[in-house]
Amino acid sequence: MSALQEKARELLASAAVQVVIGYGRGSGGAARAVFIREATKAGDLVFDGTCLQNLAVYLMKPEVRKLGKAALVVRPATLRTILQLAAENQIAENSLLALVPSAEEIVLLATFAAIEAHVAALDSDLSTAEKAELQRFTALGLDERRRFWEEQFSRCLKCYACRAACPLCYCTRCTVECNQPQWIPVPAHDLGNLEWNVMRAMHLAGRCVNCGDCSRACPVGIPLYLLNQKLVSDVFTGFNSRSGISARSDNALSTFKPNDPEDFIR
Amino acid sequence: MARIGVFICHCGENISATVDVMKVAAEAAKIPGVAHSVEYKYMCSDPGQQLVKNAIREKGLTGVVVAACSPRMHEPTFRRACAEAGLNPFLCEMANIREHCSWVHEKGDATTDKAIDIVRTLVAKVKKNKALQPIKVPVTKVAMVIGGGIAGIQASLDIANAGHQVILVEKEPSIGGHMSQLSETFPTLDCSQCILTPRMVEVAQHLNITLFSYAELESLDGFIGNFKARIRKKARSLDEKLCTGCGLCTQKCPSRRIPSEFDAGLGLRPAIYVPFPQAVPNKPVIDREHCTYYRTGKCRLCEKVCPTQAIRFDQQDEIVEADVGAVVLATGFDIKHGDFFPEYGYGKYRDVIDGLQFERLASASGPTLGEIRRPSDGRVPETVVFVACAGSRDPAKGIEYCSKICCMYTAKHAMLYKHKVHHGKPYVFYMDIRAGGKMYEEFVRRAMEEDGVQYVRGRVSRIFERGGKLVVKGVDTLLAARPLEIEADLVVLATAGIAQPGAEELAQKLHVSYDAHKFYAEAHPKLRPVETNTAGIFLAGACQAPKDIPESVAQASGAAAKVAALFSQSELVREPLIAVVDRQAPPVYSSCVGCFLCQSACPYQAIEKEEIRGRDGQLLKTVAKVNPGLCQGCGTCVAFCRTKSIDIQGFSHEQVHAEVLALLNRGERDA
Amino acid sequence: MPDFEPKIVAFVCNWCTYAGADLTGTSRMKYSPQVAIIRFPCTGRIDFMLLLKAFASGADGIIVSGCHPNDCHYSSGNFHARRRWIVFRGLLDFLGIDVRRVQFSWVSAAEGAKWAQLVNETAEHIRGLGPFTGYQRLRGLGVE
Amino acid sequence: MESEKRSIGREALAELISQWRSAGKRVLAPKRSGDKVDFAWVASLEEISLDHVQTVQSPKAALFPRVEELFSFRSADGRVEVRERDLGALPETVVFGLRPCDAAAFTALKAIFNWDSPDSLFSARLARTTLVAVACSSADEYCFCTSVGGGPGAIAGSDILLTDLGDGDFLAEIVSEKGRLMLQGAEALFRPGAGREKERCLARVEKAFDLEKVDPGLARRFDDDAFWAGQSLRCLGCGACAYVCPTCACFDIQDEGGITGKRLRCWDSCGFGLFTLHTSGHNPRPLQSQRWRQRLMHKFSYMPERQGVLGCVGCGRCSRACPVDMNILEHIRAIAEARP
Amino acid sequence: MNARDVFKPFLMRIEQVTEEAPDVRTLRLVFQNEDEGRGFIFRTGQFGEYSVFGEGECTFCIASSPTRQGYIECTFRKAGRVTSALAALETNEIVGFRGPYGNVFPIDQWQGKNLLFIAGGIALPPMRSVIWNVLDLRDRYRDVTIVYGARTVADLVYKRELQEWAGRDDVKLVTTVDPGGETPDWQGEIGFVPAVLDKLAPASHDTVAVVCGPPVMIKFTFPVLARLGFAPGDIYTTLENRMKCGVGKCGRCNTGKYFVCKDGPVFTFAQLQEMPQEY
Repeated sequence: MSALQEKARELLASAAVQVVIGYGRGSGGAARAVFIREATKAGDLVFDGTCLQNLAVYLMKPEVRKLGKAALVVRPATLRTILQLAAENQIAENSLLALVPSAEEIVLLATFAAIEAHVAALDSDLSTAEKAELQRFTALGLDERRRFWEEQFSRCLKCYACRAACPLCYCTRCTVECNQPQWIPVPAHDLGNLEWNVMRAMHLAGRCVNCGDCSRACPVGIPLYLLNQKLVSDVFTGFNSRSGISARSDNALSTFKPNDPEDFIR
Repeated sequence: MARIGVFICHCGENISATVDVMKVAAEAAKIPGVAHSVEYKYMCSDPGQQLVKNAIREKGLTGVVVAACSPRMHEPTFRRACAEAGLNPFLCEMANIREHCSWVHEKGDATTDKAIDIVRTLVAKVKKNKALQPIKVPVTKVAMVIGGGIAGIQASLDIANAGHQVILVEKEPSIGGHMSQLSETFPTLDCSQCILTPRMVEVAQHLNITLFSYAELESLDGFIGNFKARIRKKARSLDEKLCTGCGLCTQKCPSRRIPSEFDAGLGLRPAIYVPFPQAVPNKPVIDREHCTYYRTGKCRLCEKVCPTQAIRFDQQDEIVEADVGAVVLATGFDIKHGDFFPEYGYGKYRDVIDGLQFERLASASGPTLGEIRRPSDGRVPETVVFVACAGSRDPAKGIEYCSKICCMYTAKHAMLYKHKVHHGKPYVFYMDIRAGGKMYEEFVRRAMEEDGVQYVRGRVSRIFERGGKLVVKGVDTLLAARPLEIEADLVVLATAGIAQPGAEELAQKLHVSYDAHKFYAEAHPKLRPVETNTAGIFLAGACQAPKDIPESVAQASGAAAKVAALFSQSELVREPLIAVVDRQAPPVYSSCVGCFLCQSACPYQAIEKEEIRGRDGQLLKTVAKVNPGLCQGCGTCVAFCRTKSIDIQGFSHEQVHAEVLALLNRGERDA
Repeated sequence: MPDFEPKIVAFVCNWCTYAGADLTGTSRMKYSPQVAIIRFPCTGRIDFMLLLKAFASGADGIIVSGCHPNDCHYSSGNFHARRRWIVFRGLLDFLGIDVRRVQFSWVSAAEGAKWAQLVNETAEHIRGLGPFTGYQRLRGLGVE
Repeated sequence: MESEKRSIGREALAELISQWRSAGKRVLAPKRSGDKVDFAWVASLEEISLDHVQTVQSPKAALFPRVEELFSFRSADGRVEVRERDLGALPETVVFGLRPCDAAAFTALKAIFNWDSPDSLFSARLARTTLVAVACSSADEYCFCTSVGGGPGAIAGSDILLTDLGDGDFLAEIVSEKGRLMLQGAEALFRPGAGREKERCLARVEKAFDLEKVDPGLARRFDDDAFWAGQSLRCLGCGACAYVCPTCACFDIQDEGGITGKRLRCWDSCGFGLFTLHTSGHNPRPLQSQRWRQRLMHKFSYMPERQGVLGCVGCGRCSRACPVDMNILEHIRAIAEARP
Repeated sequence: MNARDVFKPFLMRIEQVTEEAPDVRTLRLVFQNEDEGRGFIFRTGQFGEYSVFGEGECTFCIASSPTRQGYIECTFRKAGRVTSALAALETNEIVGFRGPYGNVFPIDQWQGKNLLFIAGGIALPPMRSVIWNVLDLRDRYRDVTIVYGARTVADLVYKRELQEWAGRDDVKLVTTVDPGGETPDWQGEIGFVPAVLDKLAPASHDTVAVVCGPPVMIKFTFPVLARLGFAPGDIYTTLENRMKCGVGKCGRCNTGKYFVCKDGPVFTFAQLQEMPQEY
């Protein structure tokens, strides 16, 4: 039994939590989310390079919340999601345990402060490769960028898998569902798709923790991560602000500095 | 069923000279939902307004668009006319075809077309307007003034004299504040206490003022007109009702070598003490930190000598709750102390003192009874160097601002010194002299010219001791940057005025904003200088920024006037152009998801958390709620809300969205 | 494109730019009639979606204008707006949408002349860019 | 159904496609882009992927586009004018390279759209669309066509079925009259196909469950809330499964435009929480587990009963597209195997 | 290709607008093209898709009786995008209408029986159609009892008709409002519909009950009727599932094996008992 399985078994057996949300083996060698509710099933848990989903998305699902206190197997982005959700008043202190799997020992984070401390030791910046890709993309001409996104968005089905997979898209009424006025066209035509994707990116600005689940969820492979990383980068360089590093921080866009840059304003 | 009336004004020829008003009226009539469209020479005239009123009554209009001048000009006029005809005034909009069209464009089709566009836009808007009712908030006509310095005293007296109850909260054992410590005041050199103490007594005796001295604000909830304050009355260790203020206890107290706060550390006081003889209330407190009994469990001498048995060693802090309708913040300022100026030896050399200490030296009631003597050896200093801008206007030290009062009090100090030590040599190091104010420049000039104070323009770089003298090294920038060394007996630093140490904490309790230096922020730097961004909380005095006495008093009276105006009605009536959060029937209750991004964005702390509970009391969700008493209607929250759950009346999502679409659909009209 | 007259929408705050534009009028300064104003209480109120709606509805250019920093009637609405525009502008540019189509500015109630100049220059600029077909052509695409 | 068999070489096939294009037909076919293969409008055989297992999306958009105009209208000056679509102007379309399961799915779509009242737009598109399927030479663990009555070389639903014989030739089975008409004038490109055997070239797809047991299993399980909650706990409620599904046909009707505008039909999904939501806030299916159950019931129980056709063809797309690995085969198998 | 496209609406002119209650309106619609109108037949219980061009379609029952020819009526509450747009229309403006759709109240089978109509709030419209239909053929039926409740007095719709029914001696009308919803001069009952029904205790013998109301009212009314001895097959209701197409294709109203738009909207309680509780 792996350390993770052992820890999960212990938490369930001691009733410290009612459910362990982790990864299990799924179809085709992939990992999938599992909800372990009995200590005897702890052996179903796995953790390896295939375990990518940001399981914090389930913290917002009413059916999962009903199961009781949860221990969540986390990746770094998951921890940042938890803090961001806490900062947005969505999860309460002491409502969950975070299980950080590692080779030697399972680290158990029980408080937001502990998660904050853990996250502080991580590099929350975009990776070098991510920065390079952004750089490469930004260097393209305006028309090239426009054509690229028009082609990408023309394939968008508006299946909302990006939204469903995103733990920060927890709104019970999405802007796209507001029809008085109809902010965003419901049909998945080109204009509607552009507006939908711009809206979603803007609504994640200063909030997205770059977990990448939206891109992974997109059935037609639109590189949504580029949009999010662009905004992560802009919010950091512009406002020195990062999402998901504190359970109490204000959102970059609901705060300001009197000396924010304004070279584009006449 | 929209039945919109459009009323197009010629404004004499101001509009009709460049806009074909007949065509505008004809085109407006074709807009779906427009039931009535007319033009008239002067719509704002009585007959013009009558046209509007008659049409409302006769045609049963559900909305009115007056295409005329700017709404900033006549919106109230036409809204009133609508109301008189029985139409909710908020169902009237103005299409600005004068300032924004006829006056700024040449005569021609393009101008007329634009006028039609504007009318169509406003028709689209008004179709989405909702009948709104003014917001009424009850007002508790009791003011709380926090801080009993001159600003707080003035505000309290003005409000109390206007006939309203005032609760004055002072954290020190006596009111009076910094002004009570001052010797003389510029520019008249009248005695500070002589003008202040009568006011203090008036406060104590005023029937409308309840004074809580030695007390601090614990918390403040609620909103304009309806605050709930909790005030902590710190334990004086004394029954105030029994105490007569005879002073026996303070005379007999054996712990007598405690630095006096009132004397800025230059004098001493006992453990049971009244800060100064004219204190209000004239009741002592026991400083439990220094009291022998509290430290050792023995003594109780004061208890023994007290003729009225007023001493209460076991007294606890007491929390007093009060309903108040308005708050005036008058918590004053502090000055920079300690190791902020290591290069000046402040805190290291006893004869490098700050301005407040000099005030005590110069004060007839001070530790030297008004004689200027060095703290170190009590000698009368022959040479005194006054250093202005000690810390102020020094971005490197983090204080970019000017402390404003130092130029004047430094001139005063130098004069006072010269008046008391006729042979003394006062020097003043300064950067610029800021003497804007009635009789201020004259005052400074007197110091220079009549009293022979030596003004040296330049910064002091270092102060160090050499052979019993304080060597002040500086540069005289007016004399070709000549380095300068003055051997002084006393150095007085005009240290920067800063916010009170607890300013930030108090601001957070009150939910008022403050600047980078923790000075409280006014609602508008020009037009609302005595209001905070939190409705019902006003500012007076140096808690907003360093100020001198007349300014503090003026602002206090201003704040008092604001309070009195607020208290002039039993209900606060406001335009309903405020934000509202979606509420709907169960099971949804509200589309708000409670992320509270709006809360941090709101400049007015108008967004509260509301817990929605089921019949069994179970918490269903926590959602945002706009306090109509606080919201000013900027709509910043609206643009933040991802679920579009918050909307602003008068500029709602539906209204502005309809405007954008209507403005741009000219192409369809032409097609 | 000599005959092209752009359609420009100006989203302005009530307290500064709307009043500034009023002053342009009372001063009888002339400017291009291609610009029409929509009034908001504050730039902080302006939803970025409205800008998209304007482009989708055929606007060739947009002006967004409010009070200068520190002059906001509501003290900080324009600061919030400014952050929003920084991010939004970056995103539009990233998507290949020509941000030269959106002119942000601060025009105070005293700057009637600045308003006229801003409008004229923006109109001229947008005239030079031509109709915003890059965006307008999206309408109708993807409907079979 | 007895089909006519011919064989065609790769170059001839390329020629055939270019002839269709020259004749003004649109060709919708699988095209590779990055690591995904999906249907796209193509100009030549070169662009077409033939070696993939399955496309991301189904070709249903040929008949049931993501967004289509039902009619346009103009309302001004108190008058409304409805302009119907010119059905005659709809383009002739060849769907090429769809799989036999996809072809079978069109049968299900027909049953839905023409249930009692014919859907004229759908029918007009159908009349102008020819299905040239390509049999499966490979399959993956998500495929289960054989469990739902299909097969990697099944001809049902196709107008023409091509099978890559592995030797450069394709076996062409002309299944329908439409298929035969389609090839009129192109006979020269073909050789006789009699005697050519396709079985050995087809993928093997083992039967994974007994279809007979699914409906009773669903009925038995219907009220077992815990069962459905367990199955759907990780489901996030997006529409990916429905949108890639070849038989999912739920749609929404939306108006766009002001004075002139269009009434549009667009895809929708029963998996969305708002699909059934009343304006009052009441939601008949408030839980994801109910919506998941609805999806399975609709395909495996309601459609067979009401429209006489199974709503699932075993293409496996929903399982592949699901961001959280909701594997329909696994779930249906669990239902079929559940003991009474 | 000759058949009329199922999605193509008839153009209808608004002939009359009646304000029924706060935000509740009745529109009387006539066919713009009189030929289309002549060929138009509907029966009580059926519904249609009403549209405002540019805003979309929404579903309401036909609230008028087939016995009143030459027009149809619908009653709706202003709530969503389309109903708000409908509510903004005036007399003589044009709306779209598709229908009639769905099944009908089997009023022929009810001949010779007592009829008990129970309605709540804005669900009176479907009932109004059948009530007028029955009253226009009054001699075919025995006792007619109507129990109608709303949240408040203001929320009662068809106030003029309620008065008319109250004045007829061949109709027994009981109106009620929720506790707290009454006005000082309110003459009717105070209480929720199921409770009022329980108190009224109408005889179930040879009686057909028709219940229309919000889901929660239906849920609590059925047990009362069962207690009073009504057989599930003698209790009728109409379901108000969300619909888009109205013709069994869009999937929205699918509840169990039923498509409310095709198999309903009229169902008996017996049918509902076999259906999943997804309505």
